[in-house]
Amino acid sequence: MNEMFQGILSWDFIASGIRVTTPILLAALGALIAESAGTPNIALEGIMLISAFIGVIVSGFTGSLWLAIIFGVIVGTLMAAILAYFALKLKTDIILAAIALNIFASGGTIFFLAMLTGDKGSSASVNSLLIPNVTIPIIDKIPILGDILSGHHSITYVAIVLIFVVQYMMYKTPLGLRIRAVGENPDAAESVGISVVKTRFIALMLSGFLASLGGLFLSMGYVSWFARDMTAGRGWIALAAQALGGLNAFGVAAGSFLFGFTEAVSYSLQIFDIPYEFTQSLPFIITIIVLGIYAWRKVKASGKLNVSNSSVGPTEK
Amino acid sequence: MKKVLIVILLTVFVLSAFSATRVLNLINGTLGDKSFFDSAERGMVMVQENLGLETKTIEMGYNPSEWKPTLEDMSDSGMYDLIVVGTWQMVDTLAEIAPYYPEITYIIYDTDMPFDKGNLDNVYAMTYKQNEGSFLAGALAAMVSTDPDFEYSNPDSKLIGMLGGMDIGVINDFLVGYIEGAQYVDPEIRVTTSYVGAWNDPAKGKEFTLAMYRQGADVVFAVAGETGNGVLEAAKEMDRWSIGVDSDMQLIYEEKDMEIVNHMLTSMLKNVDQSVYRAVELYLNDELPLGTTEALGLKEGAVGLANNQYFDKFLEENPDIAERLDELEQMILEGEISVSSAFGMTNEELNVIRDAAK
Amino acid sequence: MADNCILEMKNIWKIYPNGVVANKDMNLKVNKGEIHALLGENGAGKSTLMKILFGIEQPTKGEIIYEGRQVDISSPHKAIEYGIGMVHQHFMLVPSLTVAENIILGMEPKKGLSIDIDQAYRFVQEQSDLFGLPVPSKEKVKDISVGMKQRVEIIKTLVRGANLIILDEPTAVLTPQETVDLFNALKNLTEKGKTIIFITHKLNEVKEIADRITVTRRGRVVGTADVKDISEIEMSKMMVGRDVDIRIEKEPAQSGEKLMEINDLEFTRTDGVKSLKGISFSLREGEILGVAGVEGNGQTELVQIITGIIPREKGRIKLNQVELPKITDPGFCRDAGLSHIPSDRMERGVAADSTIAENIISDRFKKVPFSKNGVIKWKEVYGFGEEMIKEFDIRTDSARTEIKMLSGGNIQKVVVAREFTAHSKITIADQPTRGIDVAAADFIRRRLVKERENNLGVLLVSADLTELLEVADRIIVLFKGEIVAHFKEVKQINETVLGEYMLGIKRMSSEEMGDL
Amino acid sequence: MKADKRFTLYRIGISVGIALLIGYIIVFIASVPSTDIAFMKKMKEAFDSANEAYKYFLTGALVRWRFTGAAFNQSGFIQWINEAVPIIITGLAVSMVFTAKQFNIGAEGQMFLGAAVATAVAIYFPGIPFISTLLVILTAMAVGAGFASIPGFMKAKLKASEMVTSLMLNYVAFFMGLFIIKTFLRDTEAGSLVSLEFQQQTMLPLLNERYRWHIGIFIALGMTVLVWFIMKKTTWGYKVKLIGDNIKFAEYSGINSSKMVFQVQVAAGAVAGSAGIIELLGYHGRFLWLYSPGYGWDGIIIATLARNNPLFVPLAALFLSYIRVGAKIMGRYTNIAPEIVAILQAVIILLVTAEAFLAKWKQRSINKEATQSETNDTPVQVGEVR
Repeated sequence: MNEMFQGILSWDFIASGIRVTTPILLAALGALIAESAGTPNIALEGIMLISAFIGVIVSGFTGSLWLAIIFGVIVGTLMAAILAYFALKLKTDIILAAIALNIFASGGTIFFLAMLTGDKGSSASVNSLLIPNVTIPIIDKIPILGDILSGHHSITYVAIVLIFVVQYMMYKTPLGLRIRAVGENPDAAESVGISVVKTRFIALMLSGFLASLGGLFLSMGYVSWFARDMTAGRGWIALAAQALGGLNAFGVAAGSFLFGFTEAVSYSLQIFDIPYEFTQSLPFIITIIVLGIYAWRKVKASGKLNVSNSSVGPTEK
Repeated sequence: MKKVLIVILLTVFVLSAFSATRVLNLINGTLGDKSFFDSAERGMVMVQENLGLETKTIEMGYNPSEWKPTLEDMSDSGMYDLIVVGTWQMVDTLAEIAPYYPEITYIIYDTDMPFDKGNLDNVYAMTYKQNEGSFLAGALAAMVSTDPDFEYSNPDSKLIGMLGGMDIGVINDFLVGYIEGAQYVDPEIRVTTSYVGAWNDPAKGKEFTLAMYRQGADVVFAVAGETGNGVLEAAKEMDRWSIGVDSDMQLIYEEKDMEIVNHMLTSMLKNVDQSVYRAVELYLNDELPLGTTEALGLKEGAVGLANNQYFDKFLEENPDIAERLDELEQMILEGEISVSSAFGMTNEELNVIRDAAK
Repeated sequence: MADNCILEMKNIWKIYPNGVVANKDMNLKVNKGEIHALLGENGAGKSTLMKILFGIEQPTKGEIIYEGRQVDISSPHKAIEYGIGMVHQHFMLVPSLTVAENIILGMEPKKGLSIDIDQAYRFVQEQSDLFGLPVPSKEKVKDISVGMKQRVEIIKTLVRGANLIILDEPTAVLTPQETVDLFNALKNLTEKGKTIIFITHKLNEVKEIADRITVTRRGRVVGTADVKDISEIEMSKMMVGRDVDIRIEKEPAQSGEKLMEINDLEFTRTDGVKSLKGISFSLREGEILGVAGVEGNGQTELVQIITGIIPREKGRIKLNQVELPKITDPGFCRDAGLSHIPSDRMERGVAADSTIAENIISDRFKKVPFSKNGVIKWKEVYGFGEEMIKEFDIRTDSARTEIKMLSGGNIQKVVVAREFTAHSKITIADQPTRGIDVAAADFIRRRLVKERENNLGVLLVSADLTELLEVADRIIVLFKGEIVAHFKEVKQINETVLGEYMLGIKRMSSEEMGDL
Repeated sequence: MKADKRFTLYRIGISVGIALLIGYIIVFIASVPSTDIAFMKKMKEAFDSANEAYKYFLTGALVRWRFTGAAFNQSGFIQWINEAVPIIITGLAVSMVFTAKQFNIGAEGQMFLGAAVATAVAIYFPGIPFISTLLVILTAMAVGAGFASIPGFMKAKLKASEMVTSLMLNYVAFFMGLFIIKTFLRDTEAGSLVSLEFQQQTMLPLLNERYRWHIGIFIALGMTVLVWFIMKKTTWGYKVKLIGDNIKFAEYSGINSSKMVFQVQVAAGAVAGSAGIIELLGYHGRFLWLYSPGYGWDGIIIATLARNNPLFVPLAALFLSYIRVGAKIMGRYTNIAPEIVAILQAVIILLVTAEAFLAKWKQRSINKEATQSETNDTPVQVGEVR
């Protein structure tokens, strides 16, 4: 018991929570942008996976960290562009197209991993590089604050900054205004000469860009290799985090942190005799409960009970 | 004379061309775990290089529905004389299929076979006494954990850990040995255990291990296949100790990341590679005891702590630990210590052991 | 004359992916500085033609010559570049954004990376002063009136430098007074050198404002003429292709028992606006009760509450002596003997991917002969569908045709076929003829009158005042959630009188209204 | 319109063709030898081995290629049929919820948990042929239905997005299923986390003992007919279609949409719940999944390919399992990883569902039809287009 609290109360635990949150947060911010444009991106899972894979392979074969990051981001963004192309130009149902891309990512990474390294499980035989952690000079020395604020992965800091950037972009810049307009009334946007297709393309690609950063974090920071299906549902969880936070970047960040810390707690709960199946279900159960409460409050507020008036969640267009 | 020689050579050549033994290795998972399955694959490489046989490895993945059709199809293809499979998960499948192909010899490692049910005269099985090797690993972990001389240890917390891939017999066999070894050295030591529930999720392995380290564990024994790689990462990040499993992970990581190597004490070897190689060699010499299970332990050199340059250096610097380990090993070999096995234990019996170490 | 021509559309064809041919070899010539009315029934192809001009749709064949050069208008963006603007029938505004944000959308003034919002407000102020169209620039669009929304739309096109402005049925949602304002503004714009294309199917408006007209029918251009050279009768002949008997003959109402009683009904919208403030009235057997009012004054809520789509906040409703429960349940209302022609047929009136027959049985599929023991008898269903096609003159080849393949008027006939064969005592008809061709509208109005003659009750909500005056026996007027007028003798009033009450300029006392 | 259906067929055919072509190109590239030989020779070798790989891929499920020649591949054929069984069932379940336009993707969890709980019955209920088998399957269906009622309830009553909740519940179902097996049903003698063996009489009858061809395929086809009947011939199915087509219209017509949303999710959950246990009953004889086998996700692919029509579901499932078995056989005999099939699947889904793919072609033919009838001066409907 005692150790349990030691575990949770230690500052390392907070670091662990932040680490678990980082990829979810990035993908959830991506989900936010895509959702605002009225084109939910449920290919985040696959995009993260592909980027994680590309980062490892490029860094392993070229030895260049920058190339790895650049290629990881480009390929991730490209995946989103493919989704956008099929959904917007070829009129594929965006959810089915995204599911197809997720299938592609899951099987394709294994196929190419086997083709390039001979292994199907992980990239263990590739000497891939890591994106470094950042130590903030002075703050690092301050006892508790230093532990909390300093020493995280570079992408974690990028992710935190991106919360503000995304919020600023969505609510203060022309692009954000256009994305919101396109999401809320595409015809209106079209009528003033804003290309709905182009704006949604941009929004989806931005979401792909953010998710690909999350993917790079997974394979080049969180751990130092690529493993098959290593995203393990984080792209889906990001959607849930977005659903919790609505169209506000701070809300979405709060949703992501809720999820990240619940998961971190579940790791510490291992130590109890609680069966691990329960502790591992915890983050998902909490998400469902929070979603339920959130939806219930919305229902109560609107006072309408017919399904057709549904306005909760990412399937709404 | 010359002619005769040519005829003989030709005959040998032709015969060998037709009878060259082809060996197939079926992995019911994927390669790249750096421990268990990779070890089996190393055995195949040894077979190919040293015995000159043609070999092939197929990764069947983790979905059990694929295993039987694959084994069946490959047996049926008539392309292989010797088929190697592993783990308990293949027992039922093999028992069902082997009788249909008496001309093929099957080797199965890391499990027993139901030979008493008959009809399995073309199967040879090997088990490993991982509990014996783990006993030594546990003893080592306990000694390091309580010794104030080590940079990465905190002698105040008498706590060590083990990360298991799944809550199953083989893994618990490791655990029982590990606990007994640790408590043999220091009865007060406590052992915390986490099961990830997956063989291929190193990221989760890492988080679980970090939680154990946060709790105060100094040494964590990684018994989780590919997932176990997360333990090594966590040790590096938190400046604690880790112990690898199945393969000599220090040698595997020395090119990739010396920091990881430096945070490892050693690896508890389960020499699948050598035992597979040995079995193939016996087969070629017609000495393979088909229809039986051999239990391979410390005595047979199938399990034990890895003696690589890093561990040797460690033992040199800490002669008392080296001495104690030697002593324990001798006691096991001579039967003075009999390590319990998790096989055949009920859940309750197992919990008694686990709880005693909490 | 020729050099005065600003736009020429030549041999335009448009075939939609579902095979519907909307434009067949259409030609249109518009002169600079004129108000050119594009006249035609709904479904005649005039909206499609304008969508092509504005780049929303691409023509299958044909060419467009604008200001003397052949142009390829591939998107609204291109159209705006050429100086073509369009005010759509359904407003193209983003409700949660402010008026200013809606106007500057796509041409945002910037300060660094952000939008310079102060500059935006100043800009909107300047422009609205310039064209004499004041708008509340800081308010959210969802909070402003319909007339105001239209003004915002017009400013939107003007600030983008539009010289040619297309207005798609701009008066459909306006009161007579608002219409007058709009017409003044339009005349003002032509004086400033702008050219206006005005889509409508209302002949009186054409007479009032347009310089020239082009009449369309069934996807073809029938002809172009100067308005002063042509009479309304001639226009309507060109439009419909035959003489239309506009007046509907009917006997005076013989109203009987109360069919529907509404008592003190209240409703508050989610945005906090109280849209029904204690409404009480009743509907009797054998009468058509008309409900007039500018859109957004509570009619939608009234209809949706009576039909069980949204829950009421307070008040009681009795249908055929049955008290309506508080929870929403359209099925209950139907069982109580209520039919409902919804205002937006595509939203609520039909299922587009289902067949005609499937749509017609949606309220009675559980009954004999359409099903037995939970199993649908498709033979009966399609047999009935074919009958309805004949009876209601639905233009199609089979009851297995999917709804989405039909034209608007035919879709409305499907709705009407279902609702009029439900054997209900009460029919709620909410904008039953909106957006359909004259012949179909005429057909539906006559059916409504027939219902009344069968001693049934009809509640007719309509924005088309001519229709109300023609069909209804009594009319009530809704303004801001209250009944402000009640006319028992419809024949004695006209559109202007109604308009004054609809805009809240006048209001009857309860004595004047009498027994509702 | 006739053109509509015709082009749907074309689109499916062309999509499959393009996917196979892309697959071939990838296989070709993967087959280029790295040895230092002349370019043409390299190409020749790659061509040969790619052809060899595709031979196994396209025919492997039916033909056994030996040194001596080709023969019927009985085991491949049976694997093909057996593998289609669970995904036919999940495909039916998904097509039901998709018909109602509900994006419930919880079939995976329903199938897994259903199988885990039904395992208890299969182990402990006395083995009476047929009856106990039926009971086991019904248990799995009940569990699937029960589990589906959670997202169903949350959607119907709380309007919470069924997509997110059903997804989250997949994870919960997975962990709960493993927990049940581990704690209550585990075979402690076993060296892995598996359940005790099922009662012998509870197992599905076999058509072929040697390769375990079980009667699951007939159960799946039976369910197909049943689901088809329910969806196309009953008032309930009509209501489901209506809420999928236009839920506001359904409500307006007097259908209780919340109730229907709930019911269809529960009904689909019941169908999905049986997918896993049927495979266990027919093939494995015990619960042995440590990973969720993904049949629920396959159901989405199949429902999409079948355009939610229950009668097409078995065809789509058989197609999918054919290329999968082919890919696995290819993987065994060549060095091409069978995961390539995932790439093909993705391409097929993307193109089959791409409404505008080949639309120009289709439009041209529609234009032709329309202008022809115009010039012949037969009346043509004039449409208002939304």
